[in-house]
Formats: sequence, structure tokens, C-alpha cells
Amino acid sequence: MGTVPIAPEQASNFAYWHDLIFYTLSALTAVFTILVGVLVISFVIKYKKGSNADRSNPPHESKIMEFTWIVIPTGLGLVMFFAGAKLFLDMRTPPANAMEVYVIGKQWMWHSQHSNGVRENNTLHVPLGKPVKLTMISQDVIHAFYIPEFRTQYHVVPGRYTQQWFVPTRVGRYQLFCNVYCGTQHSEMGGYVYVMPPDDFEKWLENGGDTVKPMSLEQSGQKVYNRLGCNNCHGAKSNMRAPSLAGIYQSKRRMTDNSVAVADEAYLRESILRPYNRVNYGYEKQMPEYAGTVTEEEVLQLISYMKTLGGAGDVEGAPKTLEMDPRKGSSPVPPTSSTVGAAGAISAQSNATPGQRPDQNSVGALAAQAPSKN
Amino acid sequence: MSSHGSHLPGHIHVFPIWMYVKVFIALFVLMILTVAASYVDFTHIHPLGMTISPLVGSLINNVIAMTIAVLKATLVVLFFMHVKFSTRLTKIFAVSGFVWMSLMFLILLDYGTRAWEPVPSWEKFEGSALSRQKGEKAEETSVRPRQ
Amino acid sequence: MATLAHHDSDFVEHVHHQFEDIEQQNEAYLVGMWAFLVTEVMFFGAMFLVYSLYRWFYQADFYAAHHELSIPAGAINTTILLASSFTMVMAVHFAQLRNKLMVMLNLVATIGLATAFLLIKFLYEWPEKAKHFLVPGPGFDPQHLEGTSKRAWELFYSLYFAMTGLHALHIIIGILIIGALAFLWQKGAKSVTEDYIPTELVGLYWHFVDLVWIFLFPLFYLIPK
Amino acid sequence: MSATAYRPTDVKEEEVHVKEPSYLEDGHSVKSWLLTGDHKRIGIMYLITISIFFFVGSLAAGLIRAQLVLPANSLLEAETYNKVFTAHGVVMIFFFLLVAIPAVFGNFVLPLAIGARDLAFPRLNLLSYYLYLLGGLLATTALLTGGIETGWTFYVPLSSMYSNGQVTMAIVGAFVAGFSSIATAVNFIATIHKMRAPGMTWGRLPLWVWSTYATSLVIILGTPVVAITLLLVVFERVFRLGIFSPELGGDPVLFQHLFWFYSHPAVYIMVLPAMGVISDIIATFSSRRIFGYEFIAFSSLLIAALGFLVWGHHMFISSQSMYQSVVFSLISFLVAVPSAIKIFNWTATLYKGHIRLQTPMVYALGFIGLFTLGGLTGLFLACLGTDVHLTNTYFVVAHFHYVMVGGSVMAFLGALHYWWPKMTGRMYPDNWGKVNALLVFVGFNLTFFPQFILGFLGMPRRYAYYYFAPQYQPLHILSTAGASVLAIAFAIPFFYLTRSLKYGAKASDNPWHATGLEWTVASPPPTHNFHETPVVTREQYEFGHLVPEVRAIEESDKARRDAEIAAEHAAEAASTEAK
Ligand code: HEA
Ligand code: HEA
Ligand code: HEC
Ligand code: CUA
Ligand SMILES: [Cu+2]
Repeated sequence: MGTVPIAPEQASNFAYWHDLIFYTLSALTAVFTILVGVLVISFVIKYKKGSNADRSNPPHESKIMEFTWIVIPTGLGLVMFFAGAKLFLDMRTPPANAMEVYVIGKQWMWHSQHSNGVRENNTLHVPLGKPVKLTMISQDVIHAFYIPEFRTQYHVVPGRYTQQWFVPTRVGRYQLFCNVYCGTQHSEMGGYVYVMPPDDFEKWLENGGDTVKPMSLEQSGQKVYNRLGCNNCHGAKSNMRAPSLAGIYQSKRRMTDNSVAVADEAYLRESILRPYNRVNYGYEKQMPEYAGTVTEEEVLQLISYMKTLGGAGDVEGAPKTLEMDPRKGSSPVPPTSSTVGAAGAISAQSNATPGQRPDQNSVGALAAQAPSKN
Repeated sequence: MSSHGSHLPGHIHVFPIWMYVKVFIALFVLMILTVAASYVDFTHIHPLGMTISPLVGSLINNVIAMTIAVLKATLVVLFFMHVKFSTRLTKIFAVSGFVWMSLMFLILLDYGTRAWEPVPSWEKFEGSALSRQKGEKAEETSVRPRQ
Repeated sequence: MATLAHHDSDFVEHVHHQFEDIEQQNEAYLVGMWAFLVTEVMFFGAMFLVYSLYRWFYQADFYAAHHELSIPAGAINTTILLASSFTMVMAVHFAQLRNKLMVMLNLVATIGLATAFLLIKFLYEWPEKAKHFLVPGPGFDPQHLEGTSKRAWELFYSLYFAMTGLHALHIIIGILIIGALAFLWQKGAKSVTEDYIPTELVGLYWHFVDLVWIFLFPLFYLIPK
Repeated sequence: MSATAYRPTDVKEEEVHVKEPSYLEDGHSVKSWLLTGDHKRIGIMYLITISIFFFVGSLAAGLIRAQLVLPANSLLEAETYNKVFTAHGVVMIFFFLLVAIPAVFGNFVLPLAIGARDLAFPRLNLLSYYLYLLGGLLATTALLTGGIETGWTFYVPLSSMYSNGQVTMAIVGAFVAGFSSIATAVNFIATIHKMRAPGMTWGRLPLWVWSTYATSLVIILGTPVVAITLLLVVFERVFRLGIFSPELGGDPVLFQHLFWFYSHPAVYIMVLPAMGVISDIIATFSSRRIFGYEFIAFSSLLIAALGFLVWGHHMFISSQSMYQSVVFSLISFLVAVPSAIKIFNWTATLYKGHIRLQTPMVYALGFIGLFTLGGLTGLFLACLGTDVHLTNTYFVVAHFHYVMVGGSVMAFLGALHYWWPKMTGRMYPDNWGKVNALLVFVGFNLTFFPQFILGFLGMPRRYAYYYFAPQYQPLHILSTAGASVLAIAFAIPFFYLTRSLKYGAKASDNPWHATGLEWTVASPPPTHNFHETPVVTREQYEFGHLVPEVRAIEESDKARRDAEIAAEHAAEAASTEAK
């Protein structure tokens, strides 16, 4: 398990100041808790009933004492308030020269767009040492764009733009979380923020967002996959939005008309370009038709990527071999789904707590996975 | 009337009907007044030949309407609800409700001060690109804020 | 100005066991009622707050939207409610004097006026809105937008229906309570006939309902430009 | 006065005490319970009902902790997990903690403590119980027939337009329960104002009556606001009135303002009665007049008032105006001060006391420690700069469990053990109680302390999976381990308390040598509480007449003071004579 971290990395201009206040508050907390604890325990020991301590003239009130313990906490509180407020006001005042990036949040993905039009899904690339301002809006419910290592976040609200800014101070890959509860897949609405040296970033931006060149077919496939947001719907497990694609290659799929298809290349291609030709059992025509949106090359890349998405029962799946986001699309396949019985159990469990969107027949959807998995 | 200020034990106050009638007439007159006032356009006060900015004109209307409403409410509370003649405790309760309600109106300060923020976050245009269809996803929005 | 003396012995039956005497019981009732009215103030207050905010932001649209409301209907309803408050307070007055006939007359009049209010609201005003596609929801389609925002109109009518609807609900509850009170008077139940406080409590509630309308009327029907 | 009229006529004056049936024996039929107007029986009914809800909520907590042991592929689907934590929050807040102390002990003890025969409006009280039950049943039905996936905060537009399931029913349940608590509060206010026994002045009220009074004020001023707010959400779901709808240009943040305008004060609804109980327990078990009575009493009112001015601290990064955030942060720091006053006054009460470490006292001391830590971590969240990082992480989860479980639930258990002899007439095994209180303390810290670190590391709350961030796992495992201890510790009292009903030793009228009026009547008390309306002649918390040690010290102090004065007089006389 390795070492257990107890503090997150400091990767932005705010992190140091945040931690300074945080540790000061921690010290204050320790002091007061210990003070109260020690007083209570020693009084209990000393004045335990029957002990022969001096109990003469017990005080019942003391203006001076009350004054002391009103003024000291108020004073300390005010100091901490000012420190915190100062940092907050800085966080709310982006510098004029900040690089602007637009962010859209929607159930359950992040979508960002750089000033030259480069788009990303669930990732954000930013240059080291430059102020970056995010202008954010939500397409549906409230989300929050949260990067713990940067110690900053702000709500992403439907109906209006909100902003936050930071200066990344350390190259690396940092977790990005959605931090306002936004529905079923809230926990999976996230990705990574990549901090790159400014030169690399410029290049990356010019190349339309490609991180590494050259790439294998699978790797480019993954990029396309992420760029098009397939993982927006297709998750680690089948859910109400879409079936899981884990282990799809060469598996049997059941269709709405109860026919069964083997997911070979042709099927996959058709599923991407004209998904409505054959619709999976339990699902509706939800998936966008990508015909006209993707090139043939990309379809190929996508298919080869999908082949790597772990077979059923392959717990680790593909992510080991590729440097990729383990979070989407390719995350471990649930061990339970390797057998019909267990998969059936899952759907039974879902049956017990139905609460589906009315527009999708998700009970059927989950049930459909059972036969198709073997 | 002030001689009946308190609610003495064992006694109740019976107020003359004309007091209630007077209050009712006052309420009725105020109601007519408020309707009438709403028809007056204070941006052009013709007899005086004045014009004022529409903003101020509408403000005057609002102030008049609300003053009359508060007046009416006060009459009801004081006379119909007998607060004028009841115990201090009742008075405190009657007042505290309204005081606390105005406390809640502090929420408006949020909206009042947003405009001064370095990054104003209240836009007065209509909502988002969303349609009100439950759960329905809208088209990809243009990402840029409106200028 | 008559002042009636009361003797506890008259009422002992109607003093509940937990109270020492009628005095304590009446005061407790009054405190309780006022505490309840405080919650009612906060209840409607929150909605007035929401209203104020949107009115502030969408003044022009609200102005346009309010033209679809009928001022005469609103004014008539205001008069009706004011009158019902008057009859209610008269009922209290005669309860103090223990004049059963007059109490009954006034209570019935109050109920009648309240019903008239509801009839105007439910049979005239609301259907009128429905006819003009002003009920929020998929069918919302105002005819006279004239350049103002349809969405803000929908907001206005959402508020209109929510606030007048909840007010109407209070009126319905009021009718039920006054009806119950009238029933007790009719039966000659000592708990109401021998002491005016129960009638006064119902009156307090009723005046509060009136109070809310006193604000609703100018806010919805009389929006200035 | 007419009080005597209610005494059973066939009982002789001297024998009254022995013969009058206790409230438990006054009718045994189910109907005599379900339709009772007796505040004590209603209190017991509440106790049973909230225990059931606590069990339901705890079951959900167990599921939550079990799920989080593994980063992924664990017990529950994401959707189910979300329903579980929503159920946990809704049940624990609306149907357990908001009701626990006020409705159980408020009902049972308040009239006894102020020397009244009952609450002012017994029938309203019964109605209030049934409203609560109805609300609880509605919410439970909602949870069982589809569940809700919104979190206990019901943020729009998720709850109004996007979330399916039984949101409407659950909200109506919370709404109805809200009216129940309003009814209870109205009842308490009228009772405290008008039904105190002669001599029971405001300055002599037990401190927990003060805090119950403050709580009642908060309830009547706050609850209607959340009621209407949630109702508007229902209107949006059912009638499609779009009042918070961003699609119509409405503002979803306005919902948060209104929600927290109630829900922050609501956290004080949960903790104020707890603080009151702690004041009483500390005084009783140190046999010591409470230190700074006025300050404690006044700080309750101050908390209640200031508590209404800090709601925005839940919305620092919600896109409310940053100026307003600053103001709210400042007031949040100020609201900590009255809590500090209480903590220090309790500590000072221990000084020179005669401390008996019996079960309620152990809980009370545990409360002090845990609430201090929980409250102080509230300051991390009240501090703007740190809240930006910590908001909505496990740090918040840890904070509120420290104040709610470490604080209020500990106090609830303390109160239960304190008044158990009065309520049932039986003693429970004190050793079991004490050891168990320690077990709760240990298990609690083990469960929730790791969550502070998790939060600092950035683990967001309401996450069903965290396979993308496996570094959080060890701390989650630790927390779950603690929860297992806690589960046992919460279960044990149930068994020994139930057992004591039958096998426990008979309790005397005043087993703790406490001063409240409730201890002057029989255990369990007779239906009408007092034969004669009691007349209060002493200050609250004077133990001289109850505890010999205290009297000894009071007498020796007095003797010494008298001697000193006499000596002074003598010296004065001597000096004047010398002149
Ligand atoms: C019983 C319930 C309870 C209580 C008593 C408190 C008490 C306090 N709470 Fe807490 N809080 C909650 C329940 C409670 N809270 C809940 C449920 C949430 C989350 C809701 C949700 O989102 O689901 C929450 C969330 C919450 C937030 C929002 C976090 C976020 O979402 O970003 C904040 C922010 O300011 C906060 C602050 C405080 C403060 C300042 C106090 C103060 O009252 C504490 C005062 C006490 C002390 C300070 C300790 C004693 C003092 C001393 C020993 C002296 C030393 C003092 C100084 C140096 C000042 N709380
Ligand atoms: C009074 C209020 C109260 C109480 C008493 C508790 C008690 C507990 N709570 Fe709760 N909690 C809340 C109020 C409360 N909580 C609120 C308001 C939220 C926010 C909800 C939201 O976000 O909307 C929350 C959220 C919350 C979370 C965060 C969930 C998330 O954000 O994803 C967690 C996680 O650890 C948690 C844990 C616990 C634990 C371990 C206990 C323990 O004290 C409970 C002790 C009991 C047990 C440990 C289990 C007993 C179990 C069994 C007997 C059966 C065992 C079954 C199995 C293992 C299958 N709670
Ligand atoms: C809006 C949600 C959505 C998006 C985005 C999406 N899909 Fe789908 N996808 C679905 C749904 C719903 C189905 C099942 C219904 C069907 O077969 O059309 C599906 C089915 C499929 C299938 C067939 C799966 C099976 O089990 O038989 C494949 C392959 C697939 N999608 C690939 C992709 C790829 C590649 C992308 C990105 C380029 C993508 N999808 C984007 C919703 C989506
Ligand atoms: Cu998006 Cu949580
Ligand atoms: Cu709070």
C-alpha cells in the first residue's frame, strides 16, 4: 500500500498560503483541544468526589474570567478571519493578463476549450507559471471544478458564468474532481489537469492538443475516444446511459429485437457511425450518430482502442499497458460480471431499488447485460 | 383609548363598533388610493409639467404602493388583531416576526453587491441555452460568454 | 366602553387540567397563536423575498406580464377580504358580548365572503390565465410578449400561481376553521361561548390571511412601469 | 388553587405519594398510549420512534462505510450508493437529530422541570407526534419505493428537474415533519412563558430549559423558510412552476440561500438542547453550582440569534457575491465565541466540584472534548481561504459528524442515561454504561478523525467510487474499522437499557442528587406530575440541601467568612479605640 500521504502536494500559487493558514488553524485547534482536555482531566482527577482537595470558596462567576475567554477567542478568530479573507479575495481577483480557458460542466463530464479552439474532454492542459483563468458554465445542474493540489475550486452553475484562476507552480498530472453532487455518476465526473512547461504547452496547443507524438493506433484511439466524449456515457459498468464497453470485442450483444450480434469490427464500426441501425436491448437511441463527425482513420483508431478495453473478468484490463486515464472507459471490469449468476444478481439488486429515469428502461438494460456477457 | 393599554386579569376590553368601522373605512379608502396611484405615471406629472427619469418615476410608484400596503397592514395588526391593546409579550412577538423577515431580506445584498465583484457573476440575460425539458440535453452551447 | 368582569368559577370546566386558571390558559393560547403567526410571517416572507429579487431583475418583463391580470378582479377581491376581516372582528366583538346571534351572523358572513373570494379566483381569474396560455409549463405561450422575455413571464406566472395558490390554500383552511367555530357556537359549546379567546384566535389567523393579500395585491396587480 | 381538585379523591393526604399510579400504570391499553395527551407518554413514543429512525440511519451509515473500503467494484452501484447516503442524511437529520433531544426530553422533562402539570397544549403535542410519524412514514416510503438521489441538501436544479425517484414524496415528508417541529416549538414557547411554577423565575430556570427555549425560537423562525423552499421545489417538479429554474432566468443559488437560512440555524437546533443537557449533567455530577449561569443562558440566545446570520458560510464558492462571503465568514467566527463561553464555563464548573464519574457524566465529558474539536474544525470551514479547498470534502463530513455525533448524539445518550431512572423508574448497570461511553468515544474518534486527513487530501464527499485515487484507501479502511467499533458501542446500550426495564434496581426519586424539580416527584412520575403546584424558593443548582459534602463546605466557608468579618470588626473597633 506504500506510504499513506497526509498532505496533498502544493502545485499552485495558492497552495502555500492555504497550507500556512491551515496549519496555523491546526495548531490553534490542538492548543485549545489540549487545553480543555488537560483541564477537564486534571479537574476530574483532583476533585473526584471524596478526594481531599481544597474546595473552599468555590467561585460561581467571574467577570474577569468570562472576559478573558470571550476576548481571546474573538481576537484569535479575527486574525484567522483576516488571513483567510485576504487569501480568498486574491483567489477571486484574476489578474488581467491571465490566459483564458472555457470550461463546460455537464452530467457527467468536463469539456474545456482553449482560446485557439483546441478542445479537451475531462482533461485540462495548462502552462507552468502562467496565470490561468477558467470561465465556467454548466449545461445542467451545479458542479464544481476542483483540483486539490491547487487548493482551489469553484461552483459551475447553470445559467451564468463563474470564474476561478490560479498559477500552476509544478509540472505534473493532477486529479480533477467534480465536487458538487450532481447525480448518479458524480464520483466519476473528473479527470486530470496536466501542467506542462510553457514551451511544451505552446507546442501542444499548436498541434491541436496532441500530447505525445507519434502514437500507436490504440493510443490515438484513446485520444479520439476521450475527445469525442465516448466515456461520457460508456463507463466502467453499464449504467442507465449506455452499456459498458469493457470486454466488448468479440462478445455477444443482445439487441432490442432480441437478436444477438457478435461485436466484431464491422459491428463496432456500425455502432459508432450509425448506432441506430441496431440498438442494444434496454437502451434507446441516445448515442449520437458519429457519421460525418469522425474520419475513417479515427474509426479505426477507436476500434483498436476498444479492443484493448479488457475482456470480461480481466480485472485489471488494459490500463496497465497504456499510459492512459484509468478512470474512464477502461477501468477494471467488475469481477461480478464474469459470471451470469453474479451479473444477474446485480440486476436483481437494481430491481429492488428502482428509481430510473422515466425515459430509459434501465432495469431491462442491466438485465440485458447478463446474457450478453458470456 | 390608552386607558385600556393593558390586559388586566379577569377583565376583557370590549371596543366600540365604531372603532372597527373607522378602521374598515380607512382600509377601503387606502385600497382605492393604491389602485388610483398605480395609474399615475410619475415620469410625467402633467399639472406640474415635469418629467423625471422613468427609473425614479417607477420608484415613486413602488414607494407609494408599499407605503400604503404597510399602512393597511399596520391598521389590521393594531386594531383588528388588537395588538395595540395587548401585552408586551404579544407586541414583541408581533414585531419580531417582521424583524426576522427583514433579516432574511439580507439575502438580497448578495445580488446587490455582485456587480462590484472583479468577476461579476450574475448576468441578466435569460438563463442558459437549456430548454426546460426534464433531463433533456441541450445542444452544445457556444462556450464564450456574451459580451 | 363596557368592561366585563369574569370569574374563574364560571369557566372551571373549560380550564384544561394543565392550567391553573382561565387567565393562564388564555394567555398561553395567545402566546401560542402569536408564535404560530410568526412562522406564517416567515413562510410568506420567504416568498416575498423571492418575488422581490426577480421583480428587481426583470422589472420590465414583470410590468408587461402583469397586464394580463385583471385589476378590477384584484380590487374586488381585496375589498372582499377587507370586508371579511371586518365581519370577523365583529364576530370577536360580539363573542365578547356573548351575543350568539350576531356572532353567528358575522361568522357566516365571513365564510360567505371568503367563498366569494375563492370563486372569483378559481372560476374567473385562473381559468382566464389558462385561456391565455399563461400557466407555466410546456404549454406556456403568452400572446402579448411585445419584445419582453417569455422566460421572465414564465417566472412571473410561476410566482403568481405559487403565491396566490398558497394564499388560497390558507383561505380554504380558514373557511374550515371558521366553519368549525361557527358549528361550536351553533351547538352552544361552552368552550367557545363562555370565553371569547377561541373566537379571537380564529380571528387572528383570519386577519393574517388578509394581511398577506394586502401585500399580494399591489405586488402582482399594480406593478408600475 | 384549584390544583387539589385533580387529586384522586380517595387517597389520603400522606399516602398520596405512595399510592398514586405512575404515568406508566395509568392505563395499559394501546389506545391509552396512542391517544394520550400526557407529555411523558408522548415523550416515550418519540423515544421509541427516533430510535427506530436512528437504527435505519445507522444501517445506511454501515452501508456507506462498507462501500468505501474498496475504491471500486464494491458493494453498491453508484446510484444505490447515492440513495444510501441521501437516506442516511435525510433520516439522521430530519427524523432523528432534529427531534431527538427537544421532542424526547423536551416533552418528557420540560413540564416537570418548570413545575407544570403538562405542556400548554397536550392535544397539539399529540398531533405534532403524529405529524412527525406521518412525515417519517412518507420519507421511509420514498426511500423504499425508489429512493432519492439528491443528497440531504436537495440542491436545485438537480432535485427539481434532473433527479428522478421519489424526491417529491421525500420532500413532502420533510415538510410535514417540519410542521411537527413547529407545533412542538410553539407548545414549548407557550409553556415556558406561561406555565412556570411560582418562584420559577427566568433566572432560576434549568439551563437546558433556556436552551430549549432558544431552540424553539430558532424553530419557529427558521423552519417555515425551509418548508416553503422545499415546497417550491415540489411545485417545480409537480406543476412545473420554475421558480429557481435557470432556464427561466431564475437563480439556483437563491435556493441555497433559503435552504441554508434555515439549515444553518438547524444545526443549532441540533446542538443547543445538547448543550443544555450537558450544563445540567455537569452541574449535577459535580454537585456544584454552575459557573457563570447568566453567561451560559445568554450565550444560548446569542447562538440562536447569530446563528441566523451565518448561512452564507455554506456558500462561499457557490458564486454568491464575494463581499457577502467575507461578511459571513466574519460572523461565523463570531458565532464561535458563545460556544467557547459554554465550553469554558463547563470546565470551570468542574473546578472545586465533587465529581462523580457516573455514566451521564462520562458522556458529558466526552461531549466537551469532541464538540471542542468539532467546533474548532468548523473554524477551518468558516475561514474563507481554507474553505475553498476543504468545502464539500471529507473534512466537512468529519466536522459535522464531530459536532453532531460527537456532540449531539453523545449528549443524547448522556441525557438518556441521566433521565432513564426518572422515565422508567429503573437503574441500569452503571459500569456497563461507563465502559460503553468510553467505547463510543474511542470508536468515534477512530471513525472520523481519519476523515479530516482525507478531506485535507482532497477526497470529495458523496463519492461512490475512488478507484482513480487509490491513495485514499488506507484512511477509508481505518474509518470503517472505527465505524465497526462504533456500531457495537451504539448497540450495547439498547440491550442493557431494555434489560433494566425488567431486571434493573428500582430507582429512587433522585438517584443523582440533582436539583431540578423533576427530581422532586416519584420515579416514574405520576400522570399529573405534581400534587401541589410546587413553589420554588431556591436558585437552580444549589446542592447544599442534597449533598452533605457541599453543605459542609458551605458551612465552613460561611463560618470562616463570619470569622473574618468579626475579626475585621474587631480590628476596626480596636483602631477607632486607639484613636
Ligand atoms: C450540530 C451541528 C453543527 C454545529 C454545532 C456546527 C458548528 C459550526 N460549524 Fe458546522 N456544519 C454542520 C453542523 C454543525 N456545525 C453540518 C451538518 C455541516 C454540513 C452541511 C452539509 O453541507 O451537508 C456543517 C458545515 C459547516 C460549514 C460549511 C462547510 C462547507 O460546506 O464548505 C462551515 C463553514 O463555515 C461550518 C462552520 C461551523 C462553525 C464556525 C461552527 C461553530 O458554531 C463552532 C463553535 C465551537 C467552537 C469554536 C469550539 C469551542 C470553542 C473553543 C474551545 C474556544 C476556542 C475558540 C476560538 C479560538 C475561536 N460548518
Ligand atoms: C445525526 C446525524 C448523523 C449521524 C448520527 C451519523 C452517523 C454516522 N455517519 Fe453520517 N452523515 C450525516 C449525519 C449523520 N451521520 C449527514 C447529514 C451526512 C451527509 C449526507 C449527504 O451528503 O447528503 C452524512 C454523511 C456521511 C458520510 C459521507 C458519505 C458521502 O459523502 O459519501 C459518511 C462516510 O463515512 C458517514 C458515516 C457515518 C458513520 C460511520 C456514522 C456512525 O456514527 C453510525 C454508527 C453506526 C454504524 C457504524 C453502523 C451500524 C450498522 C449496522 C448495525 C449494520 C451494518 C451493516 C452493514 C455493514 C451492511 N456519514
Ligand atoms: C450520448 C451518449 C453516448 C455517447 C457520447 C457515445 N455512446 Fe456509444 N452508445 C450509447 C448508447 C445509449 C448505446 C446503446 C444503444 C445503441 O446500441 O445504440 C451505445 C452503444 C455503443 C456501442 C455498442 C455497444 C454494445 O454493447 O453493443 C458501441 C461500440 C459504442 N456505443 C461506441 C461508442 C463510441 C466509440 C463513442 C464515441 C465516439 C460513443 N459510443 C459515444 C450512448 C453513447
Ligand atoms: Cu458534476 Cu458532481
Ligand atoms: Cu453552517
